Amino acid sequence: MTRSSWARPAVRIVGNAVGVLVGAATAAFLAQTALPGDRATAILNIRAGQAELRTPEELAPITAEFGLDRPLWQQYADYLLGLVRGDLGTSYLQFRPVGAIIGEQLGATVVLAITAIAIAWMLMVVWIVATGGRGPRLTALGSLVDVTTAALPAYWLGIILLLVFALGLGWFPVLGDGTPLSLVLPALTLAIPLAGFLAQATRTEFERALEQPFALSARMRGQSDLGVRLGHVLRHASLPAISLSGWALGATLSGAVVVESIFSRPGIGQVLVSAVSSQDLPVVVGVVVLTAAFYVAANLLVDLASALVDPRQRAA
Amino acid sequence: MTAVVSRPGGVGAASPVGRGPARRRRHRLADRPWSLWLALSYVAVLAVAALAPGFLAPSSPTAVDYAAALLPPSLEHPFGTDESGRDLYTRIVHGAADSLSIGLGAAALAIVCAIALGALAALGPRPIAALVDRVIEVLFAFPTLLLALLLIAITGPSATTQIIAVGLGSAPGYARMVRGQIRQAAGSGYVEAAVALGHGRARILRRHVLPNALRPLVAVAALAVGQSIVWASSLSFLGLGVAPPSPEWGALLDAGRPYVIQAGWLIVIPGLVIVALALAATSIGRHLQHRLESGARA
Amino acid sequence: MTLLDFSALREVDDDLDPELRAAAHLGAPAPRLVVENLRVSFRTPDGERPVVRGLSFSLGAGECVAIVGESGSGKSVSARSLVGLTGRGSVVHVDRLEILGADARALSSRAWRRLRGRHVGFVLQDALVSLDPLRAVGRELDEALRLHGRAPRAERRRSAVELLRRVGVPRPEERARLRPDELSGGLRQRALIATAIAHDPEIVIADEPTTALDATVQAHVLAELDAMRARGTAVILISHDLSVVARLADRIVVMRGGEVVESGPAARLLGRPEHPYTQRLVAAVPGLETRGRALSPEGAEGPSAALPEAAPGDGPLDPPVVLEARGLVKAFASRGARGAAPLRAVDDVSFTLHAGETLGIVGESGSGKSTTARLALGFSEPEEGEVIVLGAPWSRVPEARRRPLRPRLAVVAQDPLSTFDPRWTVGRILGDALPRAVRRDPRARAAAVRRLLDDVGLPAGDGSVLGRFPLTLSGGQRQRVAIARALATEPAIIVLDEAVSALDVTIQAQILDLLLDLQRERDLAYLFISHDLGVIGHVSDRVLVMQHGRVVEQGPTERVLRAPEHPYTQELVASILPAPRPSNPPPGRKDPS
Amino acid sequence: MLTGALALTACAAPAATDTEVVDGGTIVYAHQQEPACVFGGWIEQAYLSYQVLDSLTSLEEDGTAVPWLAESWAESEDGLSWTFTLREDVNFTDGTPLDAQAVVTNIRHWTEGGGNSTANVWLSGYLADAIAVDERTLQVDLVAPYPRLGETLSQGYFGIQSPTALETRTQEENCAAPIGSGAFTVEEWRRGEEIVLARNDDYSSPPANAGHNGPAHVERVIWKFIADPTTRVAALQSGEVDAIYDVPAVQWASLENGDVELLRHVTKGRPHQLTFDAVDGPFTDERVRQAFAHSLDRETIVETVGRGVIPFEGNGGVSAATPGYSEAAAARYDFDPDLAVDLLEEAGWVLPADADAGERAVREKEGERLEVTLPYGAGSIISTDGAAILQGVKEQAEQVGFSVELVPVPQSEFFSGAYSTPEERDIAAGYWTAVTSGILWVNWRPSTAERPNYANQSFLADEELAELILAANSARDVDEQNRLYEQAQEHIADRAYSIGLFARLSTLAVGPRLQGVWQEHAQGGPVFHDAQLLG
Repeated sequence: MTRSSWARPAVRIVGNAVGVLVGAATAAFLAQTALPGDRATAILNIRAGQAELRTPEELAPITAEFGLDRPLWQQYADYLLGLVRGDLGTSYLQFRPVGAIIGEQLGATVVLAITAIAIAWMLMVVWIVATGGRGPRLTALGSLVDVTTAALPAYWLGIILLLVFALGLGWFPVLGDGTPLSLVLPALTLAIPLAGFLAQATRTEFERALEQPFALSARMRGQSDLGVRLGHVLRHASLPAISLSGWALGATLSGAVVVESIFSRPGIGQVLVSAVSSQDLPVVVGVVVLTAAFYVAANLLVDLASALVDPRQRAA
Repeated sequence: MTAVVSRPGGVGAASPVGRGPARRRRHRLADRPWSLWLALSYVAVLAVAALAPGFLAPSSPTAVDYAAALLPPSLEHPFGTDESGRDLYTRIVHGAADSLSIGLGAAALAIVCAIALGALAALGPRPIAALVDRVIEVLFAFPTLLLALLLIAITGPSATTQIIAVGLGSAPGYARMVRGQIRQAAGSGYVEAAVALGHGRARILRRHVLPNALRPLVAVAALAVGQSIVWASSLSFLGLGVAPPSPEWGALLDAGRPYVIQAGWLIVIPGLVIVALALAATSIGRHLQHRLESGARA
Repeated sequence: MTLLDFSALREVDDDLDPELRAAAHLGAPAPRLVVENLRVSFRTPDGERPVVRGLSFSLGAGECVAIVGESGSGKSVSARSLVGLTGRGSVVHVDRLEILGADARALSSRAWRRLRGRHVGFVLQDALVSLDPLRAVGRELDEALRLHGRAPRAERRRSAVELLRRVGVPRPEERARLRPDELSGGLRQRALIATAIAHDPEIVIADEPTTALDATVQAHVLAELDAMRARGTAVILISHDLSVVARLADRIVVMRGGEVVESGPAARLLGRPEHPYTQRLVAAVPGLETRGRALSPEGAEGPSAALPEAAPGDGPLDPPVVLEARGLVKAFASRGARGAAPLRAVDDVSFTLHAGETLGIVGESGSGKSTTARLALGFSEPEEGEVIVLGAPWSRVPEARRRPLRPRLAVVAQDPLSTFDPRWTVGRILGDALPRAVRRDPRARAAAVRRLLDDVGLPAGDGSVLGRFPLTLSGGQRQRVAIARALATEPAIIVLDEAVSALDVTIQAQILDLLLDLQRERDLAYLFISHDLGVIGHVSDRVLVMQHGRVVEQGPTERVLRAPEHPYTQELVASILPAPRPSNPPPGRKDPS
Repeated sequence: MLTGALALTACAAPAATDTEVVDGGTIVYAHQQEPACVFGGWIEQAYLSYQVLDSLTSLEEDGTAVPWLAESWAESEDGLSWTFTLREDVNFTDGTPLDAQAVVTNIRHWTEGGGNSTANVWLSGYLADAIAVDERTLQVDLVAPYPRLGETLSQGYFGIQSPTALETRTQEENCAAPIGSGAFTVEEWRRGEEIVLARNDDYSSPPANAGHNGPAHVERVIWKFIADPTTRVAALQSGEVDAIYDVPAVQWASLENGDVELLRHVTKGRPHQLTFDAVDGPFTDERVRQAFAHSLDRETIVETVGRGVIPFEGNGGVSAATPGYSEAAAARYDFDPDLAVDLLEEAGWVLPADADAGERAVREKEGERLEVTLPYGAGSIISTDGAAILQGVKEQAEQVGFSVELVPVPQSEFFSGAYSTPEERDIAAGYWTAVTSGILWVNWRPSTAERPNYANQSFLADEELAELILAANSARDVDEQNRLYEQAQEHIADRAYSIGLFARLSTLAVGPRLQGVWQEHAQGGPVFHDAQLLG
């Protein structure tokens, strides 16, 4: 592999990444500036815990403090500049740098997302290898389970799991204290539908690959059925699921918003919901940009992974 | 550019060993006829519920009966009652209209946007196409729910917002699909054949590219409805959708949350209703898909 | 559960019971394989579907039995049933199946596994898909070696390289590290063979081992199989191609629709085929010798039969030039890491095509012949040079300017299916192809479509294909529909890009006959692209030989193929397998008594 | 009202288990809402800052103020000047000594520095000046007499911070970890998760009504934020937390017959009530307001949804726990749909001619439908129980021909001033905790163009009412004051400016591991200073 062959795609990818990020930042910023009501009032009311109009005298200091009186383009420009310097701005409510706020919560969510995806893959692979292309009945059962699990909404599954395994059986803690045990249920909540989703994509491919000549010639070499499934077919079948995993990370982030509220875990989801509901502009925009960054990073990983699994892609 | 030919009769898809894809599909349980009938009848029932709720549940969905608060499912109250003694069954029936219209609306919006964006990206003049391409990619970088949350933060929660939020939230994904479909169709052999016959661009677009590219969307639309309803209910669940006492299903879930321990049915049953709908949508969507794929065989 | 140790059985080979000898028609020293009355059927939702109805043969060491047939003849299934891999839903009955003297009917799946690869090697067609596309061939070989036998890694690596060397792969060490798609067609097919013979199996079954290969490569691969046979391996060769079979087989079994129609010693069967089907097969093989002769009985009734000597091209003295290519150059961006400079797919190609003649373009994969076709069709633009159609500029002009001329230049592709809109019925496809005027008037349209079907020998009346979707048609029918569509615009030129390559030999014969008849009737000019020298030799008046995008030789077919000048052409011609030519008059003319 | 009773028994009686009391340890406490800062004008902040900051006074169960940082205080003859004598050798946790000047700095911080808008609302209009006479003597001058100043200052909004901290530290630091002289200090704040409070080992200034002197028994309090009530209860039952705030009514019973100790405090001040927009829309007509009131069986609704835990409160002015509460005002409107109908008919709101019987019809007047909007702060000001009750209100009001649109407004929108104008809403729902009926002035001070009072949700400028309240606020004699306050409430009730729904509760559930937790009497927040863990 010569350097040039890597350089070109690398440039392209980075280009895309930057494009996506700037686009995301802009979109988020514009979205937030379109928020209803007067931000200064909101800040004051939240600090007071009262919902009422405010006199200009009351608002003046706040407006000054956050430069809300400046023209929009100026706020935007400052924002982008700050972004370049890695400064996401300062929270209206916590008087703290958004970077810090997100920073403390990021870990929890990332751990959750990664664990979820990992579990999803494990479930999916076992399930597919066990039921894939094993004749009408098993295939039927298999795909039924795929479809059903894929259709489970996170909020519902989450509550049921919580109800049964934490509140009912008490196997798992109710609160999201940092312990690994407390990670199980939230991760499962995200993983199960995801597994079903990936399985749907994989099953078709798996059954197709099972019927490919290379699988046949492996058998003709004396390879066992399991050997063929694990050694040859699975690798081919996993490709679509891999390329889906980039999207899946986004999905788990979406899910985190719900799951974190159900299992009262700290994390980006919580930050986002509370920030949206308290109109903490810098935080929301920060989260949005972060998610976009996530997406970009995830896709880089995906490209890498699928290049590993399918060497032919390196050439192309 | 190769003359290499895979002979029929050689080892390959056409080989009798193993079942051909067409036949294999029929074995998928989720795609068996009876599952389709199940799905269709369920959807039919919901349709009735949406159009004529009074027919299935005569009483008012908001009628409180404080004597009958939090009763478990029984003959009188098949799905039990909530904290104000409202009959859950009645509420679910009457919630169908809201839930379905939100789902359908969102799905429709999503598909329409998707077609517009996808077509532009695939067929539009260079600069525009490139731009739209970027836009799609950028939007796709946002998880659906996040995009929806943003929009709701702007406009405040309401049924309309929910439709718009979910619709726009899920549009980018479909847009990508449409773009791919159109590009595929545009590069297909039959389009080339039409060119070779000397047919005009517009004609080819109209008669070959768009029909073939948009055909799969029928199936996708069905799936989209299911997805949209799930997304929408997620928003209601987060308290960012239709407000209680509206019996919209997501709102029911949200309202039932505090009572989950004493009155699990308030969560379990609406959830099941939604899941079943999502399943039905998937099943129907898949059938459409296969009908389209193997339609020529029929 | 009979777990047999086959190695033990090799010794007892000598004293075989007379019965078994009887079973083996020839007094072969020791039959390694005996099959009697093999029947295979598949369970389908609508009852059992028999695919093999009673196949019997026996095979001794150093022998080669060929099973010949067209698609759906059941030859591949038969072959697979010999290693117990007929797949789910299959029912196999056999009166007697002895592999290396052991009764294989009662084998446990485990015993089958020990049998496969170790005692029976199996080679499939098209190594590009028959070897795991994601693996280096070295690893694939390693798997083969690992499966039977517990040699340590390093040793396995050595023997893998050794195997590659044995099947004639140059520089095996580095080749072992490459994936199938990184190897040339020939090399990867050899690699596939290597995986099959990793354990020196007593029996090798080769199912269409050369089908996907270029002529030159094909020759090498067959030579390899021949060598194995010489080394004493028993070879079963499955093929649709009589010329391939003629090269290797001691005995030939001809199958059709699951039945054995004829079997016997190769020389006899090919020389004096008895069954009409066999005769058809033999007669259907195109080549230089068959020029101007119908290849199929159906064709024999056509005009070509009427004037057998009328060689195409004997038209007016100087027929007008309808298509001209001047110094065409087309380059593609280099693929991936390898191939630094842009690859010149077509490099300074010039030719002229006259009305009513056939210009054959022959070359192996990647020789640029299809690119040339696309340039001629105006589907892609040349970097240099230009194409002129009927005197009008064709290259580097807006499509709008080509459009008026398009109807005069038609195309028939290798895979017609992909050129049909899947949503459309045959009727609509053809109707849509008609000139606007006709298209608009329903009655005229219907009539025209009927005529087209009739022209290409498809039933227009009852049993008509009008209402059917291309997907439901047979390969031959599809190709006829494609031709009909090409004719719809009354073209002067038809570009045929591998138009018959995907067809079974008898169907190919019919289509070729049809094409030649049409040419005579309508004075069509064909630009005929094919990798098959036989076909080219049969159809074309002049031929153009391409290699690496360049024209290495061109001239009258007879001259080029009989007295090639350029070394590459010579190699190409040399690699043609001598088509089996019956000693008695071609079939179809008289009933075999 | 079993407020303090429960609290006291809590101090005294050791929990069911006879296990040994351990010294130190960490209490895990699950609270509901997470404020932006520890100190501020929101009750959620008052709860928190109570742990960290000491106030000048503390409220006794009977509603009288007892010494805390202020050892004693005296009111001048004319009632226009108050002198507070501060406790000796009290130090803030940053070492700054507590002196009169420090308190002055704080007062300025609340009123002028925008440090606490709620504190400001209370003092504005009364506070003339605050002077440090000497080290320990603080003089507060008033514009008009305000006899309940001592009680008022016992609310968490008036916690005293270290002046050094206020002047030298950044806003962020003072927001996340204000420096007081309290029993605990903010050790760490994991946003969205929990605040860790560490014991102030030199704590020497507990209020007079504290269970013991000296530092708190426990070393740490982990103050978790868990929004979902179900999860809070579950966490308590599974022993993951030692105490939780705000037990949903539906859980109350199930907890009662466990080994969990339940504390309930009915907050004084304004109860959960409905205030009608009396300057715009149908409710400008007194009869329509009264009709609405009569159409509701508020008691039944509250009793059912509140499952007997949430007390019904008919009085729209102040809650029964508040001094100067008027029974009459509370009982003013009974459930009488027929009367409601008559009133509406009388007011000209009639059923449309085409209204078929049985069908629920909306009354009309001059072609205008009787549609009213009721926005409420869902999930913030109005709990899930509250929302359920409002749904009952809607249901019943619609029986007599109203059409009520419930609009659950998320915090963001609400706080950003949505639905805050007469045009936007017809009914406002909400509460405002206080310790005296002085809250009436906050809520009913006339709202005029030049001096708007947005806390007056009726948008009225009822001078008569204003005079009553002002008189009451300044009345020196308690009975006299209460009488005036009661008149004011009845004035409100008669005109149906506002009708009560239910009293605001602050409830605690304490697990078996923990004892000695009590609810301070100003706002019912948990007090962990006396709490002890059982080994």
